[in-house]
Amino acid sequence: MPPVIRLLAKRLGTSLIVLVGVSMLIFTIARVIPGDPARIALGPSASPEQVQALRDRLHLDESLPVQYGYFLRDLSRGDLGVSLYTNRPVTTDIAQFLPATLELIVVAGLMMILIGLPLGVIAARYRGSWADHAVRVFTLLGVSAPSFVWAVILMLIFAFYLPLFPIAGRIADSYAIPSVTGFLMVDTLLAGNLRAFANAAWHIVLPAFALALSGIGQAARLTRSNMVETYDRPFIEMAQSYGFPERRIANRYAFRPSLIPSLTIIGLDFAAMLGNAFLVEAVFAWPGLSRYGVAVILRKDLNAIVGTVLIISAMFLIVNIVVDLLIAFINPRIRYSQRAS
Amino acid sequence: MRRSLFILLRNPLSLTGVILITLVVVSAVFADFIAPFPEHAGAVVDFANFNKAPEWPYLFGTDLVGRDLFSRILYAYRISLVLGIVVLAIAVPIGVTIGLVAGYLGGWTEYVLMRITDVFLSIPPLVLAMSMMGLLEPTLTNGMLAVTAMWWPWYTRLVYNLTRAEKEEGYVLAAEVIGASKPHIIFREILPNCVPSIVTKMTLDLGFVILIASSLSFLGLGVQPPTPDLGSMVADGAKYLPDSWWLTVFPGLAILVAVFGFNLLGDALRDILGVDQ
Amino acid sequence: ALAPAFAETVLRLDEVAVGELDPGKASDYADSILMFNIYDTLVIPVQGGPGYAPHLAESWEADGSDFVFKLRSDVKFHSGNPLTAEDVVFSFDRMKALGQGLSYLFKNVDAAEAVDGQTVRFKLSQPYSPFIASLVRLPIVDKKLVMENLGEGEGEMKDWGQAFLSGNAASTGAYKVVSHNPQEETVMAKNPDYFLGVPDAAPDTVRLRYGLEAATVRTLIAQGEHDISSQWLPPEVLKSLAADGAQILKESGGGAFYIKMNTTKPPLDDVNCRMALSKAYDYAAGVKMVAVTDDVAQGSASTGAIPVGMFGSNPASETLSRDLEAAKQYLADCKYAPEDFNLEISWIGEVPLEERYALLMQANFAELGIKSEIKKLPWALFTEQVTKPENTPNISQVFVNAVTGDPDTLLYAMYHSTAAGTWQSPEYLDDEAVDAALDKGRTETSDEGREAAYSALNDRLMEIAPSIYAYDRQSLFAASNRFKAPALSDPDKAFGLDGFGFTFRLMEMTGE
Amino acid sequence: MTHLLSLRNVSKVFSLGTREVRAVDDVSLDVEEGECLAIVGESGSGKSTIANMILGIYPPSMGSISWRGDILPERRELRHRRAIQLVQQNPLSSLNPRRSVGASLRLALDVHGIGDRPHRRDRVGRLLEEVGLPADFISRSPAALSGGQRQRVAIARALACESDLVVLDEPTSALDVLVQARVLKLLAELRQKRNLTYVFITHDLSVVRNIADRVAVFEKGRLLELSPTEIIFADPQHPYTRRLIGAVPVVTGEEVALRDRLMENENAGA
Amino acid sequence: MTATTLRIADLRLGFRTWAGMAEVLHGISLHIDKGERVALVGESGSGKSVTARIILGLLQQLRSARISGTLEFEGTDLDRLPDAERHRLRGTKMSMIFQDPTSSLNPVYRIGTQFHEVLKRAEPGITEAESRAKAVARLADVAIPDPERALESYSFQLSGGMNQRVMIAMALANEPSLLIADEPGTALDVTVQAQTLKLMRDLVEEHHTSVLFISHNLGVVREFADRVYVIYKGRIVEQATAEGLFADPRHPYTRALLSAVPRITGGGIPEIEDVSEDYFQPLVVHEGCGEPGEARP
Ligand SMILES: Nc1ncnc2c1ncn2[C@@H]1O[C@H](COP(=O)(O)OP(=O)(O)OP(=O)(O)O)[C@@H](O)[C@H]1O
Ligand SMILES: Nc1ncnc2c1ncn2[C@@H]1O[C@H](COP(=O)(O)OP(=O)(O)OP(=O)(O)O)[C@@H](O)[C@H]1O
Ligand SMILES: [Mg+2]
Ligand SMILES: [Mg+2]
Repeated sequence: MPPVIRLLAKRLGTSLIVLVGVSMLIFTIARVIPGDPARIALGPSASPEQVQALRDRLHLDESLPVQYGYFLRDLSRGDLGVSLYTNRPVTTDIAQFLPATLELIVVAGLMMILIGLPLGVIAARYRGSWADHAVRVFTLLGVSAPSFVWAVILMLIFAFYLPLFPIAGRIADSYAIPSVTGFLMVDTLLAGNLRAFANAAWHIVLPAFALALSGIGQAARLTRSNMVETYDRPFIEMAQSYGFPERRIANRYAFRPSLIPSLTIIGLDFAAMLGNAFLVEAVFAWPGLSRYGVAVILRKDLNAIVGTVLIISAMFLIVNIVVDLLIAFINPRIRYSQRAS
Repeated sequence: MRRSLFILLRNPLSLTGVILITLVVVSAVFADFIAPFPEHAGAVVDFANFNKAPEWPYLFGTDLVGRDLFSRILYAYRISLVLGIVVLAIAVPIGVTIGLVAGYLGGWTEYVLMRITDVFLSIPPLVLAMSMMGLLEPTLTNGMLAVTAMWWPWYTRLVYNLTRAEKEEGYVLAAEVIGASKPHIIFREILPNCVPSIVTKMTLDLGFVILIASSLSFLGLGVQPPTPDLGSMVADGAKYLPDSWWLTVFPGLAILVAVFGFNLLGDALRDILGVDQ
Repeated sequence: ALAPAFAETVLRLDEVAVGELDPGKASDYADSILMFNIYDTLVIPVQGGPGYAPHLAESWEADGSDFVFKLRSDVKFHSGNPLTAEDVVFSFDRMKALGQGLSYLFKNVDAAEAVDGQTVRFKLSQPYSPFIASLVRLPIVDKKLVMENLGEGEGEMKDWGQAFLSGNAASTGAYKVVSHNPQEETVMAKNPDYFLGVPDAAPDTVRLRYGLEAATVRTLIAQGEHDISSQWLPPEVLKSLAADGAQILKESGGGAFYIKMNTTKPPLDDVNCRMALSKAYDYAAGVKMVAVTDDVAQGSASTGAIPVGMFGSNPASETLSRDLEAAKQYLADCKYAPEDFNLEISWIGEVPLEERYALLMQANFAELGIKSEIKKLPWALFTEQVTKPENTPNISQVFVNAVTGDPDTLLYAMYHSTAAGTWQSPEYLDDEAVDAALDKGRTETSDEGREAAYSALNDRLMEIAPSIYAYDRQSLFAASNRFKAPALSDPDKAFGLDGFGFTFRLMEMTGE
Repeated sequence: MTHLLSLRNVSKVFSLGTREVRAVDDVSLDVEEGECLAIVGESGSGKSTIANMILGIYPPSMGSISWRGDILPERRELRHRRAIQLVQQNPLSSLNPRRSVGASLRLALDVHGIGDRPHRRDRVGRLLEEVGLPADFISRSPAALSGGQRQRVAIARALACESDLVVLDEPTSALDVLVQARVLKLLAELRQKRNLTYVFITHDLSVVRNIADRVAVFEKGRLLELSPTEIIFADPQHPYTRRLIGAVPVVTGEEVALRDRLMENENAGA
Repeated sequence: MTATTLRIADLRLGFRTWAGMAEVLHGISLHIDKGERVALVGESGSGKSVTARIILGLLQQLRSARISGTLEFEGTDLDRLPDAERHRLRGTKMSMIFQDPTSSLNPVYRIGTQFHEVLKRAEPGITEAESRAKAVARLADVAIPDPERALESYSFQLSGGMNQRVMIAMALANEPSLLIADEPGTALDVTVQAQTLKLMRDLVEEHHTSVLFISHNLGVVREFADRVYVIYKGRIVEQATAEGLFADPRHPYTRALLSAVPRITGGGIPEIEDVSEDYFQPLVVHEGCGEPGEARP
């Protein structure tokens, strides 16, 4: 499928340009944040010589473009520098904290798709009915409170008052699961420990749902409005005039073309989760990237800030490319067209 | 006008939205008269009445230094609304102009402007705002700046897409044929046709700005005490769950009510203005 | 599975993020807990009394300003390497070279040298009476192991093993590190070969978790999923837990809550202004804010600059109290008028309790007609800002305690003019009388002499009011009833050093 | 003698990614002052592309366009913009839905500084009357007009510039027959009255028969034949032209006869 | 006597809108005999498409629509039929062709898939292979050169003319007794339109399918239909055989309509009013063209 390959190549190229832009922006921001990173890192008792030594090591006294040059040089070797906060390579830190965050986001993303899309389909099919209104209220509520408010409310109800779910952590202490992928739900399965898997799944339900709620709302609302629009297209009237079953029309004929515009936004929502995960993780003591992210920003840990933002943005761009490919897969017009729009 | 009323009244949810927003706006504007303890919006400590569950005269209970939560929530609405309006007042003109120019002119201008927009879009909003807040002192003004910085690209994107569609419309061709100037075509011909979508998005966004501002203050980057702020109230109160539940639940509900109301209103506006998508 | 009687016992506790495992960098409470259990020091505080007892050192002798220590010969590191004088010298050199954490305690020590395999000599540049006490902050590192694991860096010692020691221990302690994640938790297990032996009743495994939310801890303890809270729980949460039947553990390690005034910037460069503020502050309300029950609180009324029980402190009965009239008089003598004030009251974002004190002050000072604004600062930024007097807020709040248990480590770093510009000394105090008293305190060797020196210091500090002495601090911990910790519940078994009560080998697991 | 407008070897190539589309292929034709030249052809034959080049929306890829003997530059001067006007196919989109009829008409006056300010409003009113609409339509929004009325407004806008040449791109194909008839009538009258020149683009040959002086037949971007209307319909040279005429749905017997005659020729020719 | 495939009597339709009730059909009656091709002509908005949608039962689902009148299909009153029965008629006994063939085919499914779906309406158990064979035959009927390839394609990969043929093949695939064609092919070029109309005409003749042919183009109607109803603003104003109508238009509206069509033979553009009081004159029925069961003039 050459058009798809071309699309992929073009998107990768654009993403790379954007990523360079992101790195410049965040690099600059990180460096103009007030405060001397070396002083913060070394603490109050370090001598001025020690602070200066660290500044030299970080090239802090060079001009910004020169610093950026050093950064690029290191980056080309896959080196994001050492975190001043944990004294470990930023890549190591991110590799350690990212899987937990990703696991949370993936589960939330699945919830968003598996709950949000069907709700949207139902609302569109029965538009104007009580089911439509009910879905609307539910989805609007979902998007009307930040995920941390939902996190707190869900926690209060389902962990404090009705202790149905655990209130913190990824898995009970009693399970020792060797870390292979960092994704606990995968690692437990790799270890063949089904009870541990169930336990991990049980831990992830509340945080993921809190994180997913606004995405569910967005996805459902979008699917509904796109589908309502699709319902006005001639091919739906044609399907109806041929008496295709309503359910089939909803689930296939109207849904699939509607999914195409929805997917782009769902991709963006997915990306928004990367940010919101920061808040949910804080509430559920989820050992992900968030605490690290907040801590490094507060401590002006240059390398870690740039590294974290860069990784998150790269993931965002990857998600968007995946979404584009998915759209290309669903939309034959892109798959077969000679021009990549 | 009659049509608008018909659409509003036909849908009980839209009506609910109008009512909720009216309530929120009224409480924000008339907080001085409605709040039972207006002075509690500031630095007041009353250790005789601290951490009290809801009871008369403290409708929503009191916080840890004895201030009436209900009064503070009313004043917090005021801040949230001002913040939302100011952020949009700055972000929308910037985003809209860039979107219009990129969409209409095309070519290199479009490529450069849209890639810059992509850069801002591909940093998750919260992360971007956090970095910005790290850069600036955590004051209300800077909070607004940070939120603005993350907000404009969304308008650019919206208006850019609209413009590209509008550009194909016959009236743009007609204006070009007549010889109208580019600024005229962009701002007088195309822009008015984007206004309904922009206004609708603004209504929805007023809610979201409140959300984002709350999220920022949840992370400790927003409005500073003693100024009441819904997000920080939720964040600070969360430490005292489940015992002092009112500290979190009422500010949380307050956010919910306002944003829910703006969403309903935005939906209604979308119907009335006939905006698609 | 094993029968319950033989089941492994686990103790779970939490602290604020982040746990620092490197002995050269460890400084805060969480780090102290790690150090006191994983590493050993030459001396340790005496349980249930003042003074220091031999530990890795069998004995020592003072020789003018030199100290010579004889090491025990039966101590082995976790690696199996025997403890030698070389290790002690290495640990000291490393601490000095890194210059971080608590290394400032050893400013007056010029060098350490191995006299022979089991003898170490410390050379001090001047007489320094708190030196022995400082040694509880010099964890002894396994030199051989570290040298085998040097990371990248310049010079002979490369990175001094920083990369290695940030995730691993090279130590002799009663507990070994099983896993360490500075954000999440450190898991420790009993060291069966500990040179003093570890009692069976002590927990087999200890999980120290970092950065749990107060609400989480509160529920985990209630649900039997957690054992000891951090000392940073807000009083309301402690109250709820106590009401649920949790035991409340306490530790008073000679610390206090200080409200510090920047003496270099107007208007607080005028002593009368400072006096006015310290008279206007509502001490009673401040103490009430941290009350958990009628007789247990996170603090007790302060009597002056030095916490009750230390050299130079005033009697417990002479508590400070608010005097608005006096405050007004001082204000009248102040060269600035109230309307010139716009005080920046900062509080540390990580310690939400301080927000309430900021509000209390704002309200208190407003009664004098003084305007103020509240500013939240993250800890890292605060420590950086105080390095320059012009960036330092007018008012900052800090909890300070004597890191070695000696008043010198509490007061010198706060008030000596040479120590200005750290988080402990945002006053930038420069007062000859204070400096003299502090210097005397650390060179005097007799208890009487020190008492006199610090008493004078206390009086002078009350006179020039660089700080508001808000309350004497007492750390409270809510805990499950699955264990006993005599060092944290029985005053006769307590240590005079903050954090030492968390010596796990002295705890007893009692089952559910 | 100079032509009003002439196209010399004009081509237009669009590039779509890697592919190129030759929308107009080496076309030369002249438009004489006062005539109505029809351009017919099937969808995609390049009719609108020609129109857009005449209007200066985009320049030709090759060849040149001249106005009264002068070659038109890529960036048109205002006077050229004023001289050549356009009426589009879709009356729904050719008027800005967010501006009143009056505002749309005034734009032309304002841009070209026609008439002094205070009198422009009256001028707009007169224009409306000229196209058979009441003057109080000035404040109406396009949404409140029928298709035929909108098309009249679009015509009025073209007239506002007092231009010499009006390009009409399928001006009636979206209208009902009755409305179409009236609009065509109006166009014919205006041409008379104002001595306008039309380039009339359409695919409807029965309209062409009744309004055009000359007809240019296009296929796939190429000009197949260009003859006076009478001749085209009496004796189309090109089989494609015959096919076009043969496909026109007709309503009277005479028409059927004409069609059948042409089709016979076609079959004979083949 | 020939059987009547469809009979509509006194059909009325109104929509509830924000401005109150909007009456769209004011009691129209029409019928189509078996194998007959009947045209409904009128200007835009006169109510042609809504009539078609009511026949298929599509408008009935709309809550804002108010419908009254009688609908009889092959002798049964459709309103008495249970919903499921009525639904079963669609795509089997009745089918429809739309104006714009390309946008009437689903852009994300292959033609073959959609064809299969259509065939399943009549024969629910039909396998992929069977339906494929059948579809190929049907597409061959409408002169599609490479039916196999067409089935593998998406609608946007085929030309408008091809799509139109596919639509015709689909519409006739289940041998319906009634085909409704709503302005078929007006979105296409004249030459293509002429070809497909001829093709369609041949096919329905062969299958004796009744056709309701909706158009605003009198020329097309003349070539296709046996009988014509002229509709003006929701009222039938004239009904006649095609020949009769074009030879002798009697209603003022019909006359205006006819004279407004530009002639390919020339003759200029006549002076015509778009709206006139005369257009509201009562129904004119040509001899022998009355509704069954009504007194014929
Ligand atoms: N801006 C453009 N970019 C790319 N291709 C174009 C562009 N404009 C026109 N084309 C192509 O040029 C060819 C001629 O188009 P044009 O619009 O001139 O046809 P037309 O004769 O006006 O057709 P219609 O009767 O459908 O309006 C078509 O193949 C079209 O796809
Ligand atoms: N769902 C609806 N709600 C309200 N009014 C409607 C609806 N559908 C159709 N109408 C109105 O009914 C009238 C008849 O519409 P219909 O689509 O039948 O016209 P038509 O004769 O097919 O016209 P055209 O030739 O433009 O297709 C129009 O005035 C239209 O506005
Ligand atoms: Mg065209
Ligand atoms: Mg229709």
